Amino acid sequence: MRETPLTERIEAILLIIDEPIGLVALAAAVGSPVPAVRQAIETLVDDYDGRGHGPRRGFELREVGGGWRLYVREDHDDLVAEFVGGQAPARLSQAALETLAVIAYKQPVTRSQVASIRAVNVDSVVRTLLARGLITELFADSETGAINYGTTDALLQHLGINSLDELPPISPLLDDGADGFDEGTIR
Amino acid sequence: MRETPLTERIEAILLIIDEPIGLVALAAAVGSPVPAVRQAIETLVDDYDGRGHGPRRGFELREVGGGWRLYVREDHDDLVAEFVGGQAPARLSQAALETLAVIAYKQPVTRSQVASIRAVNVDSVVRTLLARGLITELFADSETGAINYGTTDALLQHLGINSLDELPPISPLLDDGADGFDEGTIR
Amino acid sequence: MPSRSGGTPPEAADSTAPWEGDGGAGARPSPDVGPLDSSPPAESGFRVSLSNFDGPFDLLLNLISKHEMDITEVSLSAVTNEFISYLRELDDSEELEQASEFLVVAATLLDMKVAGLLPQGELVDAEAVALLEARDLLFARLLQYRAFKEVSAWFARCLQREDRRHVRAVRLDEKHRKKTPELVWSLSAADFAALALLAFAPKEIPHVGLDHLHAPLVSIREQAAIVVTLLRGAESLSFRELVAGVTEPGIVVARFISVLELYRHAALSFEQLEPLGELTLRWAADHWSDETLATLGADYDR
Repeated sequence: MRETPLTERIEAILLIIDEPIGLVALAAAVGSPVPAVRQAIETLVDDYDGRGHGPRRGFELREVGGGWRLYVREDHDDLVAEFVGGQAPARLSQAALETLAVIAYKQPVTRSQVASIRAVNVDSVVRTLLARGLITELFADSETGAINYGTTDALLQHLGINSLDELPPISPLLDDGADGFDEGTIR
Repeated sequence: MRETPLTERIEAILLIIDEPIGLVALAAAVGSPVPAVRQAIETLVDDYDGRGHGPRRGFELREVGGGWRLYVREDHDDLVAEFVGGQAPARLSQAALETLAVIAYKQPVTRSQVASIRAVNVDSVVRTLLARGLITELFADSETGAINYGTTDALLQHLGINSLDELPPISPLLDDGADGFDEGTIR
Repeated sequence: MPSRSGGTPPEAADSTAPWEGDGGAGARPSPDVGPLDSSPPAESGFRVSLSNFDGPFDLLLNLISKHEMDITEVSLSAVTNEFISYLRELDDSEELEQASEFLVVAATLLDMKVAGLLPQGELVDAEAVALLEARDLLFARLLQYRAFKEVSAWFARCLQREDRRHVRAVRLDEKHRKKTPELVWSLSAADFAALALLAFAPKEIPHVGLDHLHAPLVSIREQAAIVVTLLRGAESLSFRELVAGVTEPGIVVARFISVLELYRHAALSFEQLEPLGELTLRWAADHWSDETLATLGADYDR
């Protein structure tokens, strides 16, 4: 059988996946070396954006949450939203957002550590974030048994970023002091 | 705002649909007359087949059962089959299992009813359960048109029971919300 | 006990601080440090006048965080005093929300003041150093709290932007679906029921649960809308009047919660002369928009 072009094989896989696919997994799926796949992905991105030979496409190829996936081009999101008529997604409360931020930067982190930074009880908010799949239980502390939480790949996708490194930097002061501070003191 | 090309708008819709879409529905979705949409579809078919300006695509646009939909190009079926088959043995996620449990005990039930019980968007999980043949579409609500879901015989087999009556009873007091009330207090 | 944390070497360093001077000469540092400052400094409205610094509190925190200023050179008791007098001047109905924003700040400052009042001076150096470290930690915590608050806006923006995006998530074609690996199933019917229990358990304080009363759910927001309408139309109302004619306990509860929520937004004031006595409510908001109403009780949403 004639070997089909790499870009075509990649497109076939992209059409059927329902979560982002990383370069290595993609390379394994299409049976080509990673550098070639990376190159082909770049070609496709350009192609869909109208920088190739054909016209710009109504969809685009984005790297989000550690992998590649086809998205409706942003210009058409309103059109598609109207078509699917989805209910407005439930917004996170300010408390949930702040708790999420603390967990994102401090992970792995226990609930009581988060609570001491936020100066309030965060139990119900943590449950909401868990139920939404934005955070996950990582492991239990070997001494105290307290569960440590971290963020999920789903969060990266929801933020439209590729790794935790893309979180905006926050003051370097945050990392010193606070860690060693024992939790009991804030009320 | 500049009007985007018709082909782009059509591609945006094609990317997200699950079922083939008829010309009339497609025309309504993109806000263009049917003949123009028919014309644009033909352009796209040619385009994807490599008869336009760009390269041939790994997917194709086919009319099946009175509607249009994107399919993996047949040349790549083996590749896709291998990819799909080579995935780790499927195990339902905790989220999928919980959603399945809600549907089992509440059926017939709509997606938005499930979502409100689970407090999260369940669209993709419902899709997984459908694809796995564990739930099925029962009927559309006569007023809202919302689809009601129920479980299948396949689920009964997995559970080793003969009918839904054999599901263990769960407490009727489940959703009185009492659980939540002592949590908001600040430590 | 002295009311000021005087006597330590750091305090003595006042006169050599970068912003040395008598503090009364206006916001000396603020025009020059604009680039340092990521948030609008005047937003808080709380200004500090110290011997070595005069300007908005936010700016002070910024300077400290950039190490432009040494925390040990700030007279903590003076900051605390300024803050307390600032709180006193606030019009309590209008700026209640702003004041509550500062609660964490106030608590931290008080902690610092306590640290500052601990016996010191003649003690050995190691302990003085430990004391300074404790102060640093307190400020660090304050800064940390603010940093997470600020960065949460970035999270909100990204989540909102990405919420609008549509990704391809389409069910696998029938012909490919057959090729997917068999489902691994290990749950017994009893496991499944246990899972159902978990799934039906409330995820957070969601709403006034009335399922067991076979009554419809009550929206805090709707009840708040009713409370707003009733209260704005009347000079003052007792809670009894506010729920007159309501027979469903759930609505009474939701209406009460909405009163608390409105109080939190400083939209109303209430008076209760004795425990369990008549509760008198008064509309107190000068600025009220329906947008506030739309977000009211969001904590109760799921």
